[in-house]
Amino acid sequence: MLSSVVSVAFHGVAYGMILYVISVGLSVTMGLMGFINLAHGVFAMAGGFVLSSFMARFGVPFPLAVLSAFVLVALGSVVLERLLYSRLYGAGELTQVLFSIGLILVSMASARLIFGDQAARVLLPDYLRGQLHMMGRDFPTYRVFIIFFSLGIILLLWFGVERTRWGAMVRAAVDHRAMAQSVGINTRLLFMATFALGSGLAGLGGALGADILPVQWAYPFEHLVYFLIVVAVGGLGSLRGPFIAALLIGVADTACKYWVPEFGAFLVYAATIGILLWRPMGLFGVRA
Amino acid sequence: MSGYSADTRIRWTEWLPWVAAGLFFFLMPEYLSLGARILIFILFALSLDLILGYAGIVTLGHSAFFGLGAYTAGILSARLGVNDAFLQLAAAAGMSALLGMLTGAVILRTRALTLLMLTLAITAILLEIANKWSTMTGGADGLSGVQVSPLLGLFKFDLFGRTAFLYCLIVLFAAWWVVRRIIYSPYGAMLTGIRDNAARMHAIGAPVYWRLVMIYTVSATMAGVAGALLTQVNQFVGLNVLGLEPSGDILVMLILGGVGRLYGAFVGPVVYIVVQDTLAKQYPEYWYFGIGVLLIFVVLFARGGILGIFDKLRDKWLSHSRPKSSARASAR
Amino acid sequence: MNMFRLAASAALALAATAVSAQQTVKIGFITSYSGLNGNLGPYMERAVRLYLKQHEKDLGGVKVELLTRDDTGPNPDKARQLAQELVVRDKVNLLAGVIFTPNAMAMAPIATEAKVPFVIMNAGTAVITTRSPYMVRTSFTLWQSSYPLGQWASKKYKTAYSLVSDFGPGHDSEEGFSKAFEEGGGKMLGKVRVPLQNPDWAAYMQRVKDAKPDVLMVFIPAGKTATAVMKNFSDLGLGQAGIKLIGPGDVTTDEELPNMGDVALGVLTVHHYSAGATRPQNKAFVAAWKKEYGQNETPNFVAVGAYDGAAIIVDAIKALKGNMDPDKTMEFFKTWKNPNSPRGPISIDPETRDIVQNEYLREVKRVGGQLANVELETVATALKDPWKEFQKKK
Amino acid sequence: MAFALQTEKLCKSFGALTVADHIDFRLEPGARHALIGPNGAGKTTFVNMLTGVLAPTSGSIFLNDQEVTNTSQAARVRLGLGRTFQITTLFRSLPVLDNVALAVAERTGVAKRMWRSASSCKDIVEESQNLLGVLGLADDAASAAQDLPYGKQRLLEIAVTLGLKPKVLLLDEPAAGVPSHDSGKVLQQLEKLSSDIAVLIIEHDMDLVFRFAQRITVLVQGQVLVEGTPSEIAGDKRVRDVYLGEAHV
Amino acid sequence: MSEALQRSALSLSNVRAGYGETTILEDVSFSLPERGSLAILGRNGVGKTTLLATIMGHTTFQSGEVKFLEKRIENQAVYERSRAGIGYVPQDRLVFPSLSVEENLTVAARSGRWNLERVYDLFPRLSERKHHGGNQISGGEQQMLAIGRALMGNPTLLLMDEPLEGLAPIIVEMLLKALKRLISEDSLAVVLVEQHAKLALQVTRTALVMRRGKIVHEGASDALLANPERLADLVMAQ
Repeated sequence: MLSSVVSVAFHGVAYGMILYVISVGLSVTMGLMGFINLAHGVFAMAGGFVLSSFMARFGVPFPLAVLSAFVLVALGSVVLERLLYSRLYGAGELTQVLFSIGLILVSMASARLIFGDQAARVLLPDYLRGQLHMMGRDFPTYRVFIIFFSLGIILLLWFGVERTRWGAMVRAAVDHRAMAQSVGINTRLLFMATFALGSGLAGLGGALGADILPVQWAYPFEHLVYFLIVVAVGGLGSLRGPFIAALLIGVADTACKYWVPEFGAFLVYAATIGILLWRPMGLFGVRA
Repeated sequence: MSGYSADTRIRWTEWLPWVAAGLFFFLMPEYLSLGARILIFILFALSLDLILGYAGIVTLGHSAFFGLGAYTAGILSARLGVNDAFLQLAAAAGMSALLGMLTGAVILRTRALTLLMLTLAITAILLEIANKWSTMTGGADGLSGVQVSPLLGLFKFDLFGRTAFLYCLIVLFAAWWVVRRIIYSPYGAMLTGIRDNAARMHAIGAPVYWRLVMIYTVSATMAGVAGALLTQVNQFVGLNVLGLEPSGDILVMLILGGVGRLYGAFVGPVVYIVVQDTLAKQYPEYWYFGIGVLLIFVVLFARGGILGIFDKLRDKWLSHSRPKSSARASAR
Repeated sequence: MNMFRLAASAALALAATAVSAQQTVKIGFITSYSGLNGNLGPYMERAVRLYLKQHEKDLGGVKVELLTRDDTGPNPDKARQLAQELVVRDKVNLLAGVIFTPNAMAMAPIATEAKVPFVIMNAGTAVITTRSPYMVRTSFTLWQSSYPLGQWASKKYKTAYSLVSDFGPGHDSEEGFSKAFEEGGGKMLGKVRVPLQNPDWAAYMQRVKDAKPDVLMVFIPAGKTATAVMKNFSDLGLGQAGIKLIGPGDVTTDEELPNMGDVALGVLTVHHYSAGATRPQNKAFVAAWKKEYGQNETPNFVAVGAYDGAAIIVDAIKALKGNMDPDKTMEFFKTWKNPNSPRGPISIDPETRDIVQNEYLREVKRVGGQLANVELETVATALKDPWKEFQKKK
Repeated sequence: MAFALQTEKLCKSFGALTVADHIDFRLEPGARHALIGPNGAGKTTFVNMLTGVLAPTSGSIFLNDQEVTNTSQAARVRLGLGRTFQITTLFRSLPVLDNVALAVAERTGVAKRMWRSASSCKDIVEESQNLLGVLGLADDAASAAQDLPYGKQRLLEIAVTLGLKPKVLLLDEPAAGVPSHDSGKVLQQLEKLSSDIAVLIIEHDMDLVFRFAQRITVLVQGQVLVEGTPSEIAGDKRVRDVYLGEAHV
Repeated sequence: MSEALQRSALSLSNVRAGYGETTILEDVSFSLPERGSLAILGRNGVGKTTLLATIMGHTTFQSGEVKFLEKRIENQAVYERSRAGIGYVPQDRLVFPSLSVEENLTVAARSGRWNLERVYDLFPRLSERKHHGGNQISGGEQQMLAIGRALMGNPTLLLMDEPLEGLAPIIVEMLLKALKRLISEDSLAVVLVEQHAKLALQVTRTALVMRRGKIVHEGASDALLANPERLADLVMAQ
């Protein structure tokens, strides 16, 4: 029993980490720019495809391919931000919801046209395959890697936001946008950079997670609900909230599957409703 | 326009949809099953317009009521042997109303993303139930064996969909009449007041929350009826009536037509379904590309939807033909 | 070339007017191009088109028109509406296609009411063909692969665990396998049903691993989920823990094998078709496929179901000379046999209108640098759908 | 001794910050009373407590001798307390007539009716039109509220509240943001208000206050500094000091 | 005099501005020399805050001209104006609550004479509180922080909107001293919006009185201070 708890916690955390790396950008987009971006999964999908095509077609080694996923998706998102998103800042939530649904549809069709029907193929390097033996249980190496790597990224991100001037500028802009401009912060540029970072992280998460959440053209729609739950339950404009929420969902989902598979995803949704009724702004939200 | 300043007489243009439906029935008899499908989605969109367009509630979970209605009618027939069309409709309406009232009372205290997520989670839960409770619902295989007795003992649901089409048309007409009454009523005016400025509505002493729960219930009822119609026409219910996808689809249809203008709910589904049908024949693998582009276009350039474009064109034409009035407007 | 074509068509036109009005058989072809498993639709269509192209000349001047429609995934009301339109508006002689069980079930009443023969080319829940006397199936049932799988497994292993997708075919597979396995003296340690849309498999795999069965039977719809299952099976070290992965062939579909990588090596499955089968008819089929659609393309079991579906239709057209009276067509279908299908000899059971075929035990091996399902032995010959056989006995 | 509106020892603090400090305030029936004070004196907080937007920390509020300290905003409206907003709070996209009619319908209980057409509710429409007439807005009945010039929007703001037939009317800076040439018009309309209504006006425009009010209360730092007639207030040195910034009470 | 020959730090001519379609400022013109100091007086709601917000770029500019150091800026973005050298201390302070006191200062820093050390020297209280959150300090400290934050941008023009509002007398004294020091010691032009007219007049050289979005008086501060009757008439009512 105890050892199965360890396994459930382990897999739940690995899953939660991926969810967090993908969703944290969404929390920032919605918290900072007030944009309800249902199309966030598109960036994660793009990351997965970049990883797989770079590795498969150009023989790029895994670490470099992961990095490319981050960089290319971040750059691509800037183009989208300038061309489309920026026109809808401050528009109503309905408008943003519909726009992002449109974007999902277009990108799903495009992904299918370019990459076909099969899931992005990810061949892990040998050093990330196999098992690690600890405490009498086996832990898949790749998931251990995911946990530590994501943790590294997350700490880096938190350090960036909490301890650097750039982070202070972002927080200032979230607090009082107009005042931030009054002290000389170019919020437009800042938003663009932050949007790119958030999207890049989604790309990174999509690439890293491609082995767990297979990346295929229907990806942005399939996982949308989970990304949204992470952000809504965690709370907008917060970094820690979605982290807790992602871990909660990862562990709860894994635990339900392990012990009560007949309930399916029922409990996760019920918990979401419960939490949101208890704290409508999410666990750590600063705004609704 | 609704409210106290409105002329509530039915304008000749308002008969156009019904004339069109009649012509459709006689001129395109081979398309009647597509027609019935469109009529059902018009009803569904109309129910959404009531809360989205008139009361300003954005939801990603309207399929909860549509699906509950669909399954209620289906289970009634396939499991309990109740094949009377009107009994099925009434039961679906009742169940959806109940769900609408209960969930409405819980979620309408929240706003924005939270509200969006709650509506989404509720329909997701229903989807899970429908999936898991397969002895009742047939699970992922769907519920087959649904039957509908001939209407009034006379009209059998035929292969050409004649009965189905007319039946849907009559139900839609009744619903349209009800919705039209509501939006031109003091209650409807009050709803537009809430959408426009909820704070002021509180200040003039309106119990805003209860009023919203009420209209949410009405809307849920109509969505449930639409779902039941779908079951009756198809003699089948599948899981696709629940969850995010149908909620998103109906939202898209309504927006395409135009929100909060009653007839947007008529135009949107027609355009969406016809475009989808046509594109899907041409490019079955990529048809949603076209829908996506259309959606982005509407959001960026035509916020009022298709009817909004018509309005703008009409205004433009009017201001050209009457230069004086526009001069006055700009002078102000 | 152009001149030739022109002349040919002119001659044809002349011939048509000379003999009689040229006959056209319209087939309403409904499959999934978008939505869940929208990747399977194109396999189906390509197979039908390939067969029609190969046998155009045998049709004796009868033209076959394929009206393709997208049912957008498991979307029964859409499928039903399309079927109705095809019947009423386009006046098709036959309905065909269908990936998903609910879609086939929703279309059944139309076939019955309109008396339109309906060739099911994929959907594999056993019960489907009982829903309309105008249905015939050229694909498979899950019982057909899972039952012999259970029989075979019960001889080699003592304990088993089953993991299936939570929908009709999954339930069939679970029941078929465990019935045979338990009849053969094996013990089921657990059965788990997984939602169709499921993100992370680790928890289920861990559950299986902790139960320590000899063998894990998996059924999930073909496609990317199968890859995910394989990966998780390997990631969690179930193989090293001594658990053998088996299943109906959907776990190692031919088109997904390259995606799975080495983790799939050694997986044992029972199925009616493998692209890697060495029978000459199959080699010819695969070669024709690659010639038509590109060297990197491989047909799969969906393709072969549709290919044989096209065969039964073409044979019926030939037999009835394009005069597709529904009842006569069904009579023809019921007695149809094809000893030379790419999957071996097949026929239709006149009683149930369901396919009768062989089932092969296969293992994933590396063939010429690529993974392939290699047939090891024939575990069942001319097998009827076991579920229907059991129903009869009741 | 029925007062239209009365507060007793009304206090409100946010944490350590006290914004209302034992305010005793009385509004006579039919009074024309003004509440003035420098920014941050606590006027808005006071009004918010009167209308029920904020709950007081301690003390009580009476409306026509009935205690309403803990009644909801909507219930106070039904008891006859109407207010206008400092920042125009109209149904911007709706016709001017409907802005008023919504309030009238809410008061008369018609608003929850679903089954008859709004425009055939003759009594509601007529009453609304009359009100618009009283405030000089009759010609604008069909325009959208947002298309009115700002001065008229302020009048409409008042008209909406009058639609509730309040016995007590709180006017929160009715002339705020009105261009100078229009503020006279607002005053003219205010002077025409029925004498049944007790009016409390919160206003910075001293022109308006001194011409309109019969009594003035000066609020400073959450406390009542002084109350009196306009001439008393005008001559009060403490008031002058507060406004010119010497005194810190 | 010599001031007339000096470059103007800020000049407005015929400015019309407001929010959306609403006009609040009508035909506002004035000019402030470099190193000058200007008090803007008037009751609440006459447009003083709107005037500062318009200079900073937060309102809807309708017509006219705004020049900063002889360059037109009315079409520049807010952050560009800030970077060009306009510092802003808004009425409600708008300290960033999720930033620490020190971060509030550094986030706005641009190189120049003002740095952390000098700001802490001006407001020693801030130095004691530097690790507190922006929302964990008292109102007076928030005001100091808002001023310090504006100074960290090393402005040539400082716009201050009621910096003495709602503060305890002892803090007001302290701030007044700091204001005097800023105005006299530094080569900084200051616009001070203030309800407490006399306090404002004490520290500035010139003064404007506004009523209903217009300027109704312009003159030397000490003259107005010396004539309380005139001041009362102008500021209160007539």
